[in-house]
Amino acid sequence: MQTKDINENIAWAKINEDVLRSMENPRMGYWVALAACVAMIMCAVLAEIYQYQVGMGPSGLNWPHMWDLYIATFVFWIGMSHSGTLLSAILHIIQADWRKPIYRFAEAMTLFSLMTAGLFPIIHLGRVWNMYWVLPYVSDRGIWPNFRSPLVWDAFAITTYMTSSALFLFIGMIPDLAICRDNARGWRQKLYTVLSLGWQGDDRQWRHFRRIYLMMACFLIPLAVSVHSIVSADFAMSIMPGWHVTTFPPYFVAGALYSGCAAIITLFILLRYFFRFDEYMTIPIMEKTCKLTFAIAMVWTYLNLIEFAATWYGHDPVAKELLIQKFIGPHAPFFWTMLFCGSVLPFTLAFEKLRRHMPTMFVVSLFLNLGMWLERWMIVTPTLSFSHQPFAWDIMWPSMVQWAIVFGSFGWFGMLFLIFVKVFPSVSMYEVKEMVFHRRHYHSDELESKFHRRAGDRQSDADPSREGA
Amino acid sequence: MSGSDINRRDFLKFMGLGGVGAATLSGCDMPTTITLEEGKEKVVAYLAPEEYAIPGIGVTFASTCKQCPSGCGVHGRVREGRVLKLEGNPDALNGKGLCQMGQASLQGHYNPDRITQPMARKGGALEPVTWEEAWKLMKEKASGAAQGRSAWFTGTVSGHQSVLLSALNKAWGSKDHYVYEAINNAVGEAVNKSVLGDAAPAYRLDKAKVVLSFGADFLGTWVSPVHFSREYSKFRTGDRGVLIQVEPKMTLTGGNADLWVAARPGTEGVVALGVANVLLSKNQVDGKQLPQAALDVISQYGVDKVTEISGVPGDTLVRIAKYLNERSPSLVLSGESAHGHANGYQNAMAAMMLNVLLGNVGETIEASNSMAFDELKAKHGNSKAMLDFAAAADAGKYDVVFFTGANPVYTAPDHLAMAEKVAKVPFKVALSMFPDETTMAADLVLPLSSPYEEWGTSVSPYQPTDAAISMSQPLMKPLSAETKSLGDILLSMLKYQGIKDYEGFDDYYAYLRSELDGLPGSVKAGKDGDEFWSAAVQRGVIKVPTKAGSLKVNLGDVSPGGHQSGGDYPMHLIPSSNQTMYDGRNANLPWLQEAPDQITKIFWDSWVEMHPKAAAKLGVKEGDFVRVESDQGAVEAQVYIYKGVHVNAVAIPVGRGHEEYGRYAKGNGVNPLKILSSIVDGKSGELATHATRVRISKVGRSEELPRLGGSEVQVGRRLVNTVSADVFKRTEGA
Amino acid sequence: MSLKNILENWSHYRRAHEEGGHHEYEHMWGMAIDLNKCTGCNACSVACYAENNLPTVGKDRMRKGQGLHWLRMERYWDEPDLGGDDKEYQERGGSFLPMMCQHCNAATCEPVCPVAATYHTPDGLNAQVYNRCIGSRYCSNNCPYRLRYFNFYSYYEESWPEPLNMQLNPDLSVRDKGVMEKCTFCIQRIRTGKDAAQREGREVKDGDVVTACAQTCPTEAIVFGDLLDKDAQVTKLWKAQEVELGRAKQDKSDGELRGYRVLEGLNTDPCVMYMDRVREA
Amino acid sequence: MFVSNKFLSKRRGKGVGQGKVSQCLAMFFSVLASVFIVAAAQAEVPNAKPPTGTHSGEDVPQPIEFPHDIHADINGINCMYCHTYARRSKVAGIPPTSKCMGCHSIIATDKPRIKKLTEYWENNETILWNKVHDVPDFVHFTHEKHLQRFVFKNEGMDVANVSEVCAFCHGDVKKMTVAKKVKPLNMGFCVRCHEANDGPSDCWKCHK
Repeated sequence: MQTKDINENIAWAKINEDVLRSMENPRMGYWVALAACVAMIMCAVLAEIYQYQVGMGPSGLNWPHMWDLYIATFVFWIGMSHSGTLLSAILHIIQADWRKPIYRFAEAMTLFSLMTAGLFPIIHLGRVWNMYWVLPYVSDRGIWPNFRSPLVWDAFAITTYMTSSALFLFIGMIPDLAICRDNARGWRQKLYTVLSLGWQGDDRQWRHFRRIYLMMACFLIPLAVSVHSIVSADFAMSIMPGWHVTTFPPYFVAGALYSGCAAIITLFILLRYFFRFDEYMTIPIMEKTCKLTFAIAMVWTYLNLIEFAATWYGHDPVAKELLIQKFIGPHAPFFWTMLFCGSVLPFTLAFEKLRRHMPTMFVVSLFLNLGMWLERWMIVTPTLSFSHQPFAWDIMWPSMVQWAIVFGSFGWFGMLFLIFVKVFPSVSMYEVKEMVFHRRHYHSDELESKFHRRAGDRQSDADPSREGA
Repeated sequence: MSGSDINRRDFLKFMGLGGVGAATLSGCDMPTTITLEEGKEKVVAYLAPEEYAIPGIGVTFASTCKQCPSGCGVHGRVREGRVLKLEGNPDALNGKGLCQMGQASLQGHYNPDRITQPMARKGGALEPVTWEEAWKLMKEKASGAAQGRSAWFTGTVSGHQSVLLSALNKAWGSKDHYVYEAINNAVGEAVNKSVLGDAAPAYRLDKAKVVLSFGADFLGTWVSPVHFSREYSKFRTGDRGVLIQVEPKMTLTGGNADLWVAARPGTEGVVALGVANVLLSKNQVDGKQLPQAALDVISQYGVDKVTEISGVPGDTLVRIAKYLNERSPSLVLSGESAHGHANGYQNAMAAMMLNVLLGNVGETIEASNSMAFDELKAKHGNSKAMLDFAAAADAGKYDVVFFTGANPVYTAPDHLAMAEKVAKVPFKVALSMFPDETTMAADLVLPLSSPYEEWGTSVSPYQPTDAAISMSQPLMKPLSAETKSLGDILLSMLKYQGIKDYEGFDDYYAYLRSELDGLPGSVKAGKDGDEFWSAAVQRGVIKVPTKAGSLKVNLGDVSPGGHQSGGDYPMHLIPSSNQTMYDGRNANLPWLQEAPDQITKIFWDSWVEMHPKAAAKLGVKEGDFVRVESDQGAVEAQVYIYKGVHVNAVAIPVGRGHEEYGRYAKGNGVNPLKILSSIVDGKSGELATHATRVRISKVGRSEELPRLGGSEVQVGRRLVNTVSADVFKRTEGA
Repeated sequence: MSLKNILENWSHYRRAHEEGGHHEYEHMWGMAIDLNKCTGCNACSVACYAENNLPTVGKDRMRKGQGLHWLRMERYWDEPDLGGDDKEYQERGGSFLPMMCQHCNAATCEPVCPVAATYHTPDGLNAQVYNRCIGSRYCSNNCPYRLRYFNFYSYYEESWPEPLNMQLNPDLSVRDKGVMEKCTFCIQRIRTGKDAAQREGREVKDGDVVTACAQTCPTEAIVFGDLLDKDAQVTKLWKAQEVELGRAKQDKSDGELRGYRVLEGLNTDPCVMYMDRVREA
Repeated sequence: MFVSNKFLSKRRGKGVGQGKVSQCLAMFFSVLASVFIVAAAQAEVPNAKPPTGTHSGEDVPQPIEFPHDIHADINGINCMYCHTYARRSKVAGIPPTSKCMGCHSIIATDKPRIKKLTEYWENNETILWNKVHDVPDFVHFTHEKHLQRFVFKNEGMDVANVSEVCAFCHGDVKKMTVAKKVKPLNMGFCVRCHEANDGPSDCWKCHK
């Protein structure tokens, strides 16, 4: 059984070779996947063109369902963007070095899910062509956006978060880009030359690099938390039952981390399998990720229960009615599926056997994310269906146009990610080297021995390598 | 970057600067040229405008609404030569306020499906012709008709149109003028006439403290809804009156009742007798007002028997009697759903008996003030006219028939085979605004101008307190130059017939002016011709002196008539009329198609109302299609389930299911009138619209009901709270 | 061009905006609706269609919930009568509730609009500026009364085939797809009334401005006017019912008064007062 | 780095940074003020500051090439003599043909343009002018209010000079033959004038 996060005897040249190999020579499967993603995007593009020309009608939105899948999926993608930052920044600060082989693709995921999420508020606008009115800019009319509106906060929060995440990803990649530059020819060489910003790996550069990277990490953590809190303000600031909930900011952040971790598990397994990154994306790292996910899932479940209890024992009959409608109303199948996927299914992560079984984890992680997507839908839509005015109660199911655009968003994300893994190193070479170096020379033995001791493995005391040292 | 760079098509405004054409008539200009491309809008210079015609500022002109027979006065807001909005005319009899039909009549005026030129049948199809050709045809076919072989088939007519029509019939030697209204109060009028000696006495809702209504939907379609709504407002304020509605299907009035009682269709008379029985048996009132024959009949209808026949619980009867006894004066009305039976006359008579018993005659039922000018009075429509016409047409009595303001081919039941009978008339002329079913069956179609494009006078059929002639004036220039007013066409026909009296008039306008000039000085109040005319046009009404009438009481037989069992057809069919579609004439107005029915909130389609118990028995839920089958045919529509319809009845609204009548009406819903059985009221000969028995079966299809609104109840939220009348009287009572 | 304007007229953009915070209202347009008189006849709704260029959307779209009806006549059945088998029929008829924009003084729709297309006017109206609207629909989501309607399609050509379009009121725009709209208390009539008063050199008096719904109501159940005008009928009605603006919960001396505002507990402070339906016990 | 160090050291050392800033601000505002003064001085109408900004006008073809210069400049006819609705309605209005004929049944009847006009009049035909000044459909603009503010209720304003007020938005029509659009008439243009003259800033005053 593999117990070490990484093989400390791995040769540095092999690391370079393995990672660079993954960026080369896309196989047939890659092109098929890319084509599939583009096809998905085309579905969405066609749907959007239709919706743009005709109006919002074809989306099936109605009075009183002014929002539906677009906003739910927007929140979903925003949520997914959170784990990249979590893994990267928080674990960086607390010096959990097992993040190193997997943070790169997680950060890329952050950026791309933000790029996907950002599309939805735009798509859902009735008059897309005027979307820039949300931004404050000087015009001769002397009018400004409404700074009291959470949607405007969203615009700021998301753009800030996207810029910072992109910078963080890029800065962390500079030493790797230099490695790529040194090994590349043709257009790749030109690209990496520009992008690596003259990285030579000298002391001064490393010193600055460390400092800025740490600063960015410190900056990103509160930013990430605030972004999803602000997104939750879209709902929490409103007066509607089921939206006007005090626990929404932490609830949204927990949900965000949750779906992000689940997505990391999915992509982890895919990359490990297709790029044969078995030596870097090891089972122990997987296990750690799973444990983290489980912890977050429990927090999320707890916050859910709090919300139900607060509503049930609260004084708001309207909110209570809505909760009952969620439990037994027309949305109930989706609601219970969400609770099952979000709160019951994660218990599979508690079992070591299952955690170490990649196909199981792959399927589980997909269902966790399905649960999280349903959660967002169940936040947005039932509230609109059963609000204060009973005359405006209605049930509405999204039309094909909405589904196509949601579907296409996955294609868009997939396409960006596919391009990323072939253009940029999806495992951080220099940091894996650091990790190996650290494990080899500093505390890996201690950690290992502690681990084994804790696990009750008496053999560790008689570890020959320890004696040899 | 500029925010004002929004596409022109985003926001269309018709920045009309003036209208085309000389403003010679009051407010009559051609509409502003409307173009949508920026920079291509035209600004129009008037030739010589009236002083009041300021571009950008609306002017108000008075006219009369013709959307239903009541004929309310309206004010039309005119801007840049277009009439934009109608309001109630405060000077007119029905006063400020207008119902939704009146509001939407504007869409009739601007309807895209209006007939814009004469049409004649050539080789089976109607084809556009010129007016010259149309007149030529008239000369050939119509004028050649032998004495007495022509007839007019119209809706309610009044005023000088009626005068001209009579003159024309006289010239042609024909007495046959059928005045038909599908929604009428003819049975009630017959009873009023026989008992009180006055067909349309004044019902004083404002004076009554209890109103017991047997199916009279006076807020919706009965007689004069706007008038009664205003009275209702007074009835409900101060010492608030009680409204009790007895009917098999909840009408708008029923929806506002304090006590809504579902009686088995056709047993309204029995309920009335039962109430009288309770009143008399408990000696709450003495029966000396009633003849002995009536008392004998009443004594036979004890509470138990009435409950057995009508299904109205005994305690409800006692409760009704209690209200009637404790509060006076009261008023008992009967309407459509009580009248439309083989024993409809008896039902109405029983209701009238209650009025007599409670001493309402003279209190809340007053003699109407008879108008001085008999020839101008409205000719009330009824459905017997249609039955008579069908028989006469079938017998080949006519060579020429003129149709206007009525659509018998649509409203006649299938058993009458009206289309075939109309087809038997060699030459049918339709004077019509719209391509309705009757118009499309005609041989010659003459396009009429809308009520807001023409001069005219009319007199409301129901004039409770005052009498007045309502003025119509054009609110704008005709949309189509080819349309003519009915008055003009009648005048031309008279002139053609060589009637000397009419040769001096260029047009109907000239005729009207001279006629009004000729009114006696008492009416003109000392004003000379022009002054009087402009005052009349300005106010929209001419108040005329009245002769005070008087009422007698001569109660007839009040025995309620038999009740046939349904046999194979266990359910009663209620073809309910409501204010949206009325008798079907409003089906071409999109505003009213989209306006939800007041009770069920369903729009754009027909539906079948069923009681939950009946629905459960049949195994249908809301939105399922059911087949409603009578001995005359079947219709299919979706089910709406609620507790406002009798368990043994289904209600289908009248007015949809047109085969013609323009884009909005065509192919939209079903027409329940088509499957009515051939039953007539025994005494008055009126078509018994509510007497049909049907059976219901599932179709197996289901669809979401086109219905506005989600929850039918407030789910405990205080949106509409209800307080008791006692509280209301304590705090706000007079 | 606009950039040029900005540069040329930079000084104007440096100007501070008018002071925020409390300001005196010129008018406070409000309504009183007596549900004792209202018969639910729907004339107000059709009058609103006629006055405000509301499109008819057809059966399918209306059924989907994509219609626009600024003034909708709600109908509720009495609660104990439904569900329970205690009574066989709706013995007390229906409850009718005409709902138009309540013009809340603490409107929930206003703060959430990202582009400030909806705001409060000095007349106490809750305004919707159509050409500023970008169609985020947040306002409608945050309206507890659900009184804001969205143009899901471009209705112009379908709803007003010639010559129906000649009926369109030139005093307000015809809204195109992607724009939120709602009852304006007939702003065009308010404008006209105020202009006329100014032309005559006097203050606006009660009766100068009447909304389309109030004018057509056959039972005069709807009363419209200026709540700041002490002599206005609407003010008297509010006073008689002891309903006041700026109070979430009406503190009435007499518990039997009928006046209330819908969903008062949400503290939206609407300008429309309703008076309870009355039925014999 | 360099700049900020210097700045910091100065502020710390002598404490005059604030003085410099206030000097800068004072200068900035004096420039602003002079812009205002210059702008204000350009206005000839008392108590009113016209909006600036121009728009290169294109010729608009009209059924009759109406010479504004002859009427308004040479003959000195007041704008409101013909555009008579301006003071009591939203729209200024094109004069009715009857008004033209009031003079031109006698004056200059031999000119080709007048002959054309007479032809229209005699045929009872209305003249369809092409719109020159137009605001978008969602804008509520009323001439009446603007004339009240700048002409009739403006102290020191002589009604005879109304053309100066008209020129705010319509340009110097006196110098034109057929009217051209020379001002942008967009929202920025309107807002500038409203700000300068304390016009209403409520959106619903102008948007409908």
